[in-house]
Amino acid sequence: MAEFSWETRSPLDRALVAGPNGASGDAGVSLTEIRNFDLVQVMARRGKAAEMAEAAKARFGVAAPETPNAVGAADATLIWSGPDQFLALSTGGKHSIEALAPGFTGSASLSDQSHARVLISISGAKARTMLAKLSSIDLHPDVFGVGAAAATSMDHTSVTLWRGADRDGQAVFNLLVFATFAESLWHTILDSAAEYGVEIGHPEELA
Amino acid sequence: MKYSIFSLARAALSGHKNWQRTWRDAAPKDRYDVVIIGGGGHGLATAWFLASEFGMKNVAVLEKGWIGSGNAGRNTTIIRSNYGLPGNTGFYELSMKLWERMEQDLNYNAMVSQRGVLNLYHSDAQRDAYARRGNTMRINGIDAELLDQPALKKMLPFLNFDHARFPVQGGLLQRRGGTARHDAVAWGYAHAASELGVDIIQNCEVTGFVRDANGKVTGVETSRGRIGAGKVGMAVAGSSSRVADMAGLRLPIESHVLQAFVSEAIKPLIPGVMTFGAGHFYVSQSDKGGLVFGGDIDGYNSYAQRGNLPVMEDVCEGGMAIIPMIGRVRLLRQWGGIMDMSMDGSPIIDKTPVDGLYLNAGWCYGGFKATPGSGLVFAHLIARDESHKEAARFRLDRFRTGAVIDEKGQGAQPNLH
Amino acid sequence: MRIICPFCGERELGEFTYLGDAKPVRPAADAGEDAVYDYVYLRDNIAGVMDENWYHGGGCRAWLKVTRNTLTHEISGVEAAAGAGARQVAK
Amino acid sequence: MTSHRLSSGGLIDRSAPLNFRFDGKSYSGFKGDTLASALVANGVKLVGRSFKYHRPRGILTAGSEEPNALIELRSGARREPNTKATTAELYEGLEAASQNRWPSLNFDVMSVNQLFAPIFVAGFYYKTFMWPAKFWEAIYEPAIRRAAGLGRAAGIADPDYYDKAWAHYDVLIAGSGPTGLAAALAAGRTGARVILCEEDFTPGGRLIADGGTIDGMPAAEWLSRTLAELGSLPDVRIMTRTTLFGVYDGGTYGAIERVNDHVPSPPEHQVRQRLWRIVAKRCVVAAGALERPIVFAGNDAPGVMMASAMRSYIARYAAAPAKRMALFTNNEDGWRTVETALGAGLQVAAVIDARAEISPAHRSLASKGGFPVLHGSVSGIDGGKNGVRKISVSLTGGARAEVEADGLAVSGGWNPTVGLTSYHRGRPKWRDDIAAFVPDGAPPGMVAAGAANGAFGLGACLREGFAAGVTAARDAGHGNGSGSTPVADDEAFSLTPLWHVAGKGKAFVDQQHDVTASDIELAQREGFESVEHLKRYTTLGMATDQGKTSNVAGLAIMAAVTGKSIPETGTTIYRPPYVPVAIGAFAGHHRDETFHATRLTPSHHWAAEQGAIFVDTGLWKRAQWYPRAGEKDWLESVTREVKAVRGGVGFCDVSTLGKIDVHGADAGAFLDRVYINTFSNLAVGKARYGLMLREDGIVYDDGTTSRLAEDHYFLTTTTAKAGLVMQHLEFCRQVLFPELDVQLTSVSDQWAQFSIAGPKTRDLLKEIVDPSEDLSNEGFPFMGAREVALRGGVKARLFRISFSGEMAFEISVPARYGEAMARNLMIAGHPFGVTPYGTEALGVMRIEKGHVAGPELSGTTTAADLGLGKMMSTKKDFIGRVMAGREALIAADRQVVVGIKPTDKARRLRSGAHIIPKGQTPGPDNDQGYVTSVCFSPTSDHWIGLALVERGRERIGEIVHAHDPLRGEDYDVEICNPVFYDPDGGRQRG
Repeated sequence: MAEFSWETRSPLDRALVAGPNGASGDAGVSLTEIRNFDLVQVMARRGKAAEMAEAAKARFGVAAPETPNAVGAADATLIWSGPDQFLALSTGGKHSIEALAPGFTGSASLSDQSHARVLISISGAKARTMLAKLSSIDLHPDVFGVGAAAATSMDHTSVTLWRGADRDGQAVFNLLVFATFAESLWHTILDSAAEYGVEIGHPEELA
Repeated sequence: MKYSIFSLARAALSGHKNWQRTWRDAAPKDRYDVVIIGGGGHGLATAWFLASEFGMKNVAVLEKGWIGSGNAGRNTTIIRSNYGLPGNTGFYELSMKLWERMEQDLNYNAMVSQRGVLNLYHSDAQRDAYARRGNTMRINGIDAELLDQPALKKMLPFLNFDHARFPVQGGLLQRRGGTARHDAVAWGYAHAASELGVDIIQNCEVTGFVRDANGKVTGVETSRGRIGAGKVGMAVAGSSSRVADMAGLRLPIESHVLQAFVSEAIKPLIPGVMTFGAGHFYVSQSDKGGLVFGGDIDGYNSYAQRGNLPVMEDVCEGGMAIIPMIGRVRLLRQWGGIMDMSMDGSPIIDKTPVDGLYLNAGWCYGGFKATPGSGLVFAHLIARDESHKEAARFRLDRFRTGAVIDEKGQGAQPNLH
Repeated sequence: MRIICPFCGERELGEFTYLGDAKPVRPAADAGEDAVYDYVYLRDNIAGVMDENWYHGGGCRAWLKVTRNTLTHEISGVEAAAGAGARQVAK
Repeated sequence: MTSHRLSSGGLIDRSAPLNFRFDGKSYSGFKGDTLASALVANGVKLVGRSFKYHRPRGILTAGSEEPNALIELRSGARREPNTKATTAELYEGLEAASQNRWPSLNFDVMSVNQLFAPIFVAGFYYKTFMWPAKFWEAIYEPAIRRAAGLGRAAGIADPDYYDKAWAHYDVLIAGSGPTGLAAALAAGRTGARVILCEEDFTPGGRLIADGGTIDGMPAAEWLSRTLAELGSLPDVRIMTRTTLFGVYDGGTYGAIERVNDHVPSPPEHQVRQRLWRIVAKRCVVAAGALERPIVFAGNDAPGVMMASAMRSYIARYAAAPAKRMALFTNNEDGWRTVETALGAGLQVAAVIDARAEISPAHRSLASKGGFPVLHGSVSGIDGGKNGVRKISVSLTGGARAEVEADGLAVSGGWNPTVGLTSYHRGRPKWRDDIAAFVPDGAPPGMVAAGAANGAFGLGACLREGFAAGVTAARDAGHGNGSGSTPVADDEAFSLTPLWHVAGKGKAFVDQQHDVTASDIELAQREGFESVEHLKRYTTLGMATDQGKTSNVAGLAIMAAVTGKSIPETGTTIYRPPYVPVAIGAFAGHHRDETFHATRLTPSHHWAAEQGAIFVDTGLWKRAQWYPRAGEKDWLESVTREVKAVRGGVGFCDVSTLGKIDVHGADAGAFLDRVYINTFSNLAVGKARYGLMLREDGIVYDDGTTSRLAEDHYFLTTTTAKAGLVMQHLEFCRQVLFPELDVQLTSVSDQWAQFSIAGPKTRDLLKEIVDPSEDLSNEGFPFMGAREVALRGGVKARLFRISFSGEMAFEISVPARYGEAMARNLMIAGHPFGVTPYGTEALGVMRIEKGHVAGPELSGTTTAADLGLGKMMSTKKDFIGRVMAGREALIAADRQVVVGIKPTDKARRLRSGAHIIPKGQTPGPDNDQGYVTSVCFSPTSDHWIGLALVERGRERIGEIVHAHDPLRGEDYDVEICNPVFYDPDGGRQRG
């Protein structure tokens, strides 16, 4: 019997090289990848938006976002992804598609996206300036506050972007990128950030 | 007045005081045998062919603004006959042959320049599609060559061979293709048609059709009064739907905006016409030195005659990707024209359901290269009441029967043609 | 051009894809060839205010009905397609 | 100190000298200089040659409207042709060369063209060069092309990088002169988000050179205070070296920032230029006005300069364009140059004023300065390439006079910059009081203020700017700010319009394109009276300066010849960009390998390790084949891969297929409407091949769809159409059939999918799938589809479908297991000789099996053409059903898919060859089809192909001719059944 391993590999496995990148000096942009998460697309069935909302509330203890926002629950983040639909981001299998399915029977369709996306965290004093090269939406703090989310595009590639809790007084932007585009977009981000100096962190587990 | 180096030299002696108008400034008569609506290249060419080939000289061309103010004066000046489908292939070659003698026919130098048109390919599938098209051309007696990468490196060493996202594998070349001075085409036909007695009437907008009891069109209402006509031909690409609407017709056409761009004039850099299909970019260099380039249509219905920024960026991205030496060349001007986008990407030259009204429309962005051919076949249709054999497939009812001519295979979605 | 997506807010043109006139309605199954020909091929090609189908593919993937002036590009209204969200739609 | 540098004054940094070279000669200037000001300071007058006549030209202006002082900046790959010396900032080591001359600027052979000037009038080329026809491409055109153009592009790939960015503001202001600064103050103080773009490297606009008093303080002090205040406002941003070049729909503006053009080359990690797309609720155009020339004979001589430019050189750059200047003006404002020159200690030879009256103040200035005021016009210039020496003047009343001077300042009045406000086809309107066009019909949200709006006085500029700023901020949703309008006096402005002084010799309207007043008269004579005809016939205003100094004069002259008024004559359409912008900037980082994004399959890096050759398929990189040592070409590798599959087992990453989860109670009903065949009756656990049409009845896409649960289907699309099919299905779901309960989710990236094919597939799978799973023909029959567990616990989806015609499965695992899956397949398959195969082998096997793919699904073929007509259900409606029945789509003579094989088995086939009946001469009338796909079939041991051939299915067995003139090949092929391999399908079912 052959022995084989089912080691998972992130799409950024080769591309992400921890350490400084671009201009020297204080890094204006900090980048890293967040790994190991469950991500489930939850879409209301026709005429069942209210039922889906109830099911979400029952499951996560918070109302699912009805507008472009990311809502933090005790052990998951619910990110708006379109009309009457959201992404449930969690870790440890607690809200995997299998775990969620029973609660949403009849009210929503679930589709596993855990492997379909890569999650990139972007912060630093120049994060917003750098993102202005990639994103056509207005990320001014008055407009895109903590918890704001957007289904949008960067470099002609669909992404989900939301602003997490600030860290060290700096905004933190979370970016879900389609897995097969991830390496390409990663390099584009690095190119855009190079002039500000980049600190690439070792991949982190989703907390 | 005959144009030549001798007449020019003679004129110089008198300080060029003796030149006549290039075309007569005609006032509308009460009635013409044929009225052509639209003083663009196609309308003027139609009038000239009516007069020169079919002996119909009691003809007027009505132009709402100044002649050549539509797409004739707003295109990237490319001429070619590298089409792959029956209907198009023969027609565009007819047109190409007319280009090749136009200047002598018209006694007007429209700077027809056969410097070659090259379509690049980047994959085996594209090569196969070009092979099919090139063979169609050869079978129709049209020149075509399939070049491989070494041949291209020799011909266009400045292409991005080393760092290309989509490496260039080769190209389909039509050496007889090239460019012409777009405005001069309109002026040349106007000049020659006027010499044969055609009235060219500017600032004369058609506002309605005059119909008799049987519904037959017998004239047009215009901003300069009613003008009677034995037959009326429409050559108003960009406005076809609006004019047809006055006759109660709905057409399989949408109006879209296509942008074009020209750079500052520089010394000769790019020899012929080159198209980069993988990047929505094509370019040539004008005699004056500007790089003339363009890409896809903006993608939405529009009569606004202005382009958007994303498409402009897209075109320049394509340009930089394939010719990285143009990075520091500056874009000087951008403009947008209204395209008559038909439902299969091919033109319509046919009688309409309205007696006495003839239609020449749906040129998408192929109208300029078609100018002389369109003039001849439309004149043929109007004069003889039957299609020229090279335009027999440009029927209006082909969408109803399914006999469409869809070079790009995109179906009834005009913004994808 | 910028379109206010009823779900996402104002977004730039690059996030959207155009389909065309939103007025023609897909004929019923028994409507016959002429009706379908008209639906598929003939266009009013309005020079002026027109309802159009746009797809927010670079965003929330909703199909939108955008009311836009083809002479000026002015957008005077945007609404979501009937089936964009989960609301019940009568047949 | 250089010969024409003033000993004091100016905004140059005398502590920072800079060395530069022009035409190989060394000079020096200072930080703060432009190349033009440094050349002026060095007494250089001749800087270029004109387009057509190669006439010597000097510096006319001090800004981006410059028509003459165009140079090639930098060298090698960074050479920038047609660069305006007037805007090029000086840096240490700058190299510039004059252009359009040979062998040298001083002695230009092509200036012989001036001898032919009587012939080279506007449009002369339309009248000649027609005989003999062949001479055009061979002789005339190459000569014309060589002579035309101005500078030389580098001809080498641009070594610098560019990027693009977005900015979002409440108020965008173009121009940082008094108007723009007042607007910024007003808007900024309300808390609005304000961005101000300034083309120059120093903010201030005309304040810098012209000074004045604002709020009781010198303009320079007001300027620095204002900049300090604006700098303290957190949401106000001032961008210098940034030109607003265009306005696009929906309040989107284009601006170009010259980030590093003022240094020899960009520092590491930095771009040369950045393209900004600024989204702004309101825009205030405070771009000022441009002084306009007066057309007179010899007006293009080096040393003739716009009066305001001369002021700029003297006051801002401390450089004297002339030591003894004369002024030719028709207005009050021109006199400021005299004041500035006198103030700098320069001499004034005379003022030629076309007006009947001048003010007492100026009269006393003249007597104080000791120079005469001549009422009349300049009618000629005596001077050559080294500049003005003597000026001929026609005095009012007919007498003549001469003035000796080494420079002539000219002021014909001011033209507001109406470009930005006119880009949406707004037509500027004429104002008689200033004899100029002012903006009208500006795009929504945009307003012009100050000189750009025809208000030329300093006080008026401040008032209009401040008011525009207040209004813009309010319209953008902000309340009132603090502070009041800055106050300044309005200078007197009187003007007597004067466009053209009749005289002997060439009088230039468009100096760059060598368009003269007589060219305009000629154009009119020949009927080119419309301004657009005039422009196109003479090329007036089409040069790199975009006619900024020539357009209005040109149409004024046309108006005079036609007897119409200037507004009746009208303007041409204004077209962006406002200044020429590098193509590289529009491209940003989208060049070379990063031109488009790249998609990688889950097993990409593993395949790369194996030495796979990759092919671009859309954005994807796919493994095309896996060469092994010793294999001489791709064909050998591909043949090996095919044989390995057919004889044993192989696998291929097919993750690029589009994959869509279709959920909902009505999922089956939905699929019935989008596919020609029926899916609502598909059993759970089964897969079915489906074909979609467009509404016009033509085949759109195909793929297999499996039913994983009662309300859950898993749909696959072709790689090429994945995104488009998703869009199409969403359209069907949201727009066409909104009553159905269906949800769609792309899971293309969620699943790594592999095709495992060959007679030993089951053996291999048994090694990898949990032993509890029944993979037998009964337990997992052909077209079965279900979830299975793999050894080690990973869950997978297994589909018994075959593209190759072999016993085959497709297996999907969550994508992060994709690479492990490839490795495990190699381990598990090792005993069976497992072989990874690429897209080429995949293609070979599908052709052998007669499966259609991209080349056959060309967007023009019907289901029946592809031999799939029977799949069309007659029991339901579906997209494309009705139009598919049109007469031309069901005609008997349509080209349909058949197989072909060469009669000479050694013959190689090629796609794109045409099918001609045997024995006939190829021509349009017997061109009966073409070869769509070919391959060398290892199974048949010869080349085979698929073709679309007229009535092909009736002609099986017929020998026809494959005609391929493009590649010089002609040979016979036999039409055959397209299924070359295992026609009964026993292998895939076994």
